[in-house]
Amino acid sequence: MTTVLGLYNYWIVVVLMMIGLYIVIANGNLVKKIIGLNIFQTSVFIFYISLGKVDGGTAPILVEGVELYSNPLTHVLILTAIVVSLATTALGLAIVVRIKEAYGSIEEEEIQIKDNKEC
Amino acid sequence: MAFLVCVAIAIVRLKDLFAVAMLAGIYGLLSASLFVSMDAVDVAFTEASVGAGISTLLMLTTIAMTGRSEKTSGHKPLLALTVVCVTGALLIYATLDMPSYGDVNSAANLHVVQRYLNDSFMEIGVENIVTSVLASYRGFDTFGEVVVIFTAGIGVLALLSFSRREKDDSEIDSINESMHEEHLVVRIVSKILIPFILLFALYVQFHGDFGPGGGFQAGVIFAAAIILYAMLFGMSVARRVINQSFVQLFAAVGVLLYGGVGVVSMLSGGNFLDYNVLAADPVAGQHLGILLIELGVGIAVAMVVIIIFFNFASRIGFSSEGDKL
Amino acid sequence: MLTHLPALQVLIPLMAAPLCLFLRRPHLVWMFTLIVSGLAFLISVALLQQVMVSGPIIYEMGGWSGPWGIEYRIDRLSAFLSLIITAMSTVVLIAAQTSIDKEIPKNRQIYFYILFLFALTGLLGIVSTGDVFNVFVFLEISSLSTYALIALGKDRRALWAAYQYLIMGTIGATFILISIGLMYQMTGTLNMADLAVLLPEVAQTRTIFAAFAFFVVGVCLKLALFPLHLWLPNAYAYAPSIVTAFLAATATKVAVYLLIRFTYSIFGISFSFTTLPLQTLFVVLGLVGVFVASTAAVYQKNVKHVFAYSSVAQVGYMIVGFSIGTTAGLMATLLHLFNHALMKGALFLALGAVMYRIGSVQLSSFNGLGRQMPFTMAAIVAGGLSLIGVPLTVGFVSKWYLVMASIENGWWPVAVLILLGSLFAIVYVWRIIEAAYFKDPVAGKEPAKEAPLAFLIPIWLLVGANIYFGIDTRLSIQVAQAAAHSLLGISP
Amino acid sequence: MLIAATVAMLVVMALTIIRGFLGPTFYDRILAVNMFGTKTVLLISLLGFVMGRPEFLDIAIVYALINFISVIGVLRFSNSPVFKHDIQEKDSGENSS
Amino acid sequence: MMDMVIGIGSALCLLLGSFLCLSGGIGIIRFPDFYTRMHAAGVSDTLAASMILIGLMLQNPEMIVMMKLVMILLMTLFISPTASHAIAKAAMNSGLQPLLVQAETKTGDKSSHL
Repeated sequence: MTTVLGLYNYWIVVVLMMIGLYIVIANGNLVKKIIGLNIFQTSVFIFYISLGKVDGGTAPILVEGVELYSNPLTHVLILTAIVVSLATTALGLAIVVRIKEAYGSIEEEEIQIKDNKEC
Repeated sequence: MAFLVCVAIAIVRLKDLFAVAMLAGIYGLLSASLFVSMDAVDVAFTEASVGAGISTLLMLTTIAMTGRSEKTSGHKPLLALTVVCVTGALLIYATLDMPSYGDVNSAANLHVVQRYLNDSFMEIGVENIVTSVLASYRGFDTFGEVVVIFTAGIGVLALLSFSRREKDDSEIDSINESMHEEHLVVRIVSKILIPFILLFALYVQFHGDFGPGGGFQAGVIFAAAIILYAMLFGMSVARRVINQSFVQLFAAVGVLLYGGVGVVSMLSGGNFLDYNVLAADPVAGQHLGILLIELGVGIAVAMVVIIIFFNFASRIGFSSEGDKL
Repeated sequence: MLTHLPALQVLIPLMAAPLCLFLRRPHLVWMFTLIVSGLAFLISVALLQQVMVSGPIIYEMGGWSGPWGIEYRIDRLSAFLSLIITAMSTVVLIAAQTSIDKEIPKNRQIYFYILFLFALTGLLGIVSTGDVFNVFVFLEISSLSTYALIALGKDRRALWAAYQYLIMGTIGATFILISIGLMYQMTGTLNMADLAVLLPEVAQTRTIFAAFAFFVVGVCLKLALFPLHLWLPNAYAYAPSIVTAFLAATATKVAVYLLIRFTYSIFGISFSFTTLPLQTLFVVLGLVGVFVASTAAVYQKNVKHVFAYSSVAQVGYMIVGFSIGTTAGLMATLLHLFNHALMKGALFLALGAVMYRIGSVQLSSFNGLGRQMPFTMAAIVAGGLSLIGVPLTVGFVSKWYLVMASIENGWWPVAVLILLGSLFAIVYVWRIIEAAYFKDPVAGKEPAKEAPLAFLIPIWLLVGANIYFGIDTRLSIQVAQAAAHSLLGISP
Repeated sequence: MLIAATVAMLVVMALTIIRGFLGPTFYDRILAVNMFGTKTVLLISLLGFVMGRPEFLDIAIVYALINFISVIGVLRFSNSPVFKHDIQEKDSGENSS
Repeated sequence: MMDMVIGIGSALCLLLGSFLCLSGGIGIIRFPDFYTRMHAAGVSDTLAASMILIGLMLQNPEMIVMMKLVMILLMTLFISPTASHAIAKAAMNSGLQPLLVQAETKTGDKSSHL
């Protein structure tokens, strides 16, 4: 029982990650794929943050009289990772815009059909 | 937590891309609240402005160009499902040996972190441990982060910038003209708000030592103010106010400022990004170093986000024109 | 200044990139990029020398030591890799201006060079860092710039290829991120050396197994190991020629480096190969990859596709060598890294030259090219021979060591299969040679001229290196051997 | 009392999310997002007090701003010509069903 | 004595705010068409938010926290109506009609036409 309670949080994160991953793999729409990627990454962030959480601790900004802080290192890592994910999103969407202009569609299958015609 | 799952499932189900993008925004907000409840205030700050703000805006812009409804495709989700299930099972399997949530004595919370918690105030003199780790102990990672976002900015420029600016400006103008006639109230309120937002960005920038915040968040907020301005008063007006190539150069200046601090510390006898040598007193040196690099981060991020948004937004006119032809 | 070399190597291209924006003129930017890359090359030579003599160099970023700060740790392997990367980037850049002028519109050329520098920075950062999270950051720098570079290709399919690569690459990177998180959770550290000490204590937990699995899958996505290679052929085929040459010569190598670094130095060889069934898995995947990709290469119509599939096959060889797990196997892999960079660099640059002159790399347009562009085609032949593994070329050396290593290990079937794989290489290289030398040019087409000197110089530099290191193997083998020894903890 | 208010906030958030899912029109969703944002601002301020670190109200301010900006963004981009056409098509379809 | 008054005041404010929020939430679910829902959301939102924020202000004596709360309050007062206004206007412009109008136009009453 204690394991279930202790790991419940992680399990939800896993479910979220998988939903994100599912969108990325199974969806044919390019924008939605990127949104899925975003969800996937955000879930990973949640995972990181939850592994740095300490029961009874508070945010890692020093104040007098508080001894227990949550883990600042994971926060730092995730700050960096969020920026990376923003960068990826921006670039991915830029490519999508160009694809739309070049192919007139943002559906995976239509693009593949058009490509095959050219070959 | 359960909220998040609901939203995520809804995103899978919905076909209307616009709604999906908005739900993604909600997802960002929700995960940010979750971060707050897990004590990660800085992260929540960033996630709120990035996940709910900038990313969503970019997605909306893209969708505005690419059309909003998703076609149902006869995709075979079976393969995807298997992949996802296998990965998920592996992760669940991995969790079985994990220390439980919130465990004080898990390895992650004992080894390296203790030094940050106990000594960082003495060594760096900044109340916000996240800031001191971010800017000093792992300063190089942060430098990498700035470079990543700069790379993205350059990538977007390389992909989306175009030379036929004059003609398209008039096109965009005509779209915008109709826009501001309609939204008089919004415009006036925004006019009041924008200076305030800029001020707030500055506050976040320099308050990062004591509370949540720092260069990155400040940069994003600053950029958000400019974006708001651009959305309401039209791209061409905004372009007149903020020159594109000037913005580019400034982004480069931001990155160089960060790197420059490192090089200066290298020249004055320390290692790269070793702020101790910047002033006679190590702690003062750290303060100076952190201040400067946060400024660098702020400038670079704000400019890059503006670049990205401008390039996306000016494409709207372009692609709608293409549709007409 | 000498003590700062490890940091400078990464920093010089990094800081140079934003400076490019101030230069404004594409020509100037090109010169500047070339100089910067050359400088990085010189530094890497100096570093390699230093490392060969004195052992690993540790450089502490920000003056924070050990697991608290980020440290750069240059050992023989990373110095070797950074030598390959900087050498290739410098050589490729010589040809860049001519080729880019033709393939990318003028107003985007500056961005091209900046992105190129960032890609270089990212790759260098990956090989020299000693911190796992820093690996992730630099991985993203290099991948993001690579996506953008690929998308700059002329063909609209370049965009699609870039998009696919972006999705796959980001999934891969996120998997690596998950793996780093799991490792951090169990050990509380991000420093590689520290991890290597702490991991064995918790190695028998399910969390670490999963961490390892995620890492391997993530890297294999980047590595384009069969069956995760689907993004690679298109990405290589439609990217600008220069980018293809650079990527083919370096990007997969860095992924192999990561794999070696993590399995050998962090998780430890006994964990990777005895606790988990990685060895068999990799040998099988590697060999299947060799055959599937080679077969696919035979049927391609676009020559760039042919060589891209051949790259996937070559990755298969590297993985086989790597999973043999002995010094000899590892050495063969490292040699192959170096040699493959040389030959693929030469081949793709030559293709770039063809592209420059006739604007297409379809197999049909190669007809009769042997007489029209004799030097370029000769280079392709030399590179192709090397790919097959004909004696006196580098391809022979590394294949020889690979076969020897597997025989030494008692894996006869593997050795036979490796040799069989070379047969396929003969077939696909022959198709190109046949088209170029034994078919008449299409009537009525303007005969193409020989490629400009800006192409010929780097191409023949690489071909020369191909042959030189094929004959005089002392230098490369010595370095590879030393690196392999130090990885396996044997003092040379 | 704080806890009670927090719980109330969570419930309302759930309700708005439901409205966001149901639609039925595009503007309903924007409305839901907007309201959701406001509620999050309140939730964060309440959480700050619950956890005893009220100095984190900065985040709430950012939320309010971002929320406003994204609503404006939605409206701005829903105005583009390609799009309007799309919406009307969609809405008429939804209303009739 | 003063403390107690303040405590009770803040509790009352919070409770009232929560109640208003809840009613708004129910409204947004139960009301029949967009404009009524908008009404529920917009009106209850503003008052509820200010109630809760005032409640919080009463809880905390610190100056800086107070300032921030006032700022949030001002911003909600600015932003919330503006956003509602913008949404409603956009909805109107796009041709979405209130339920009332729809019903009336159906019965043939032309006088209330826009």
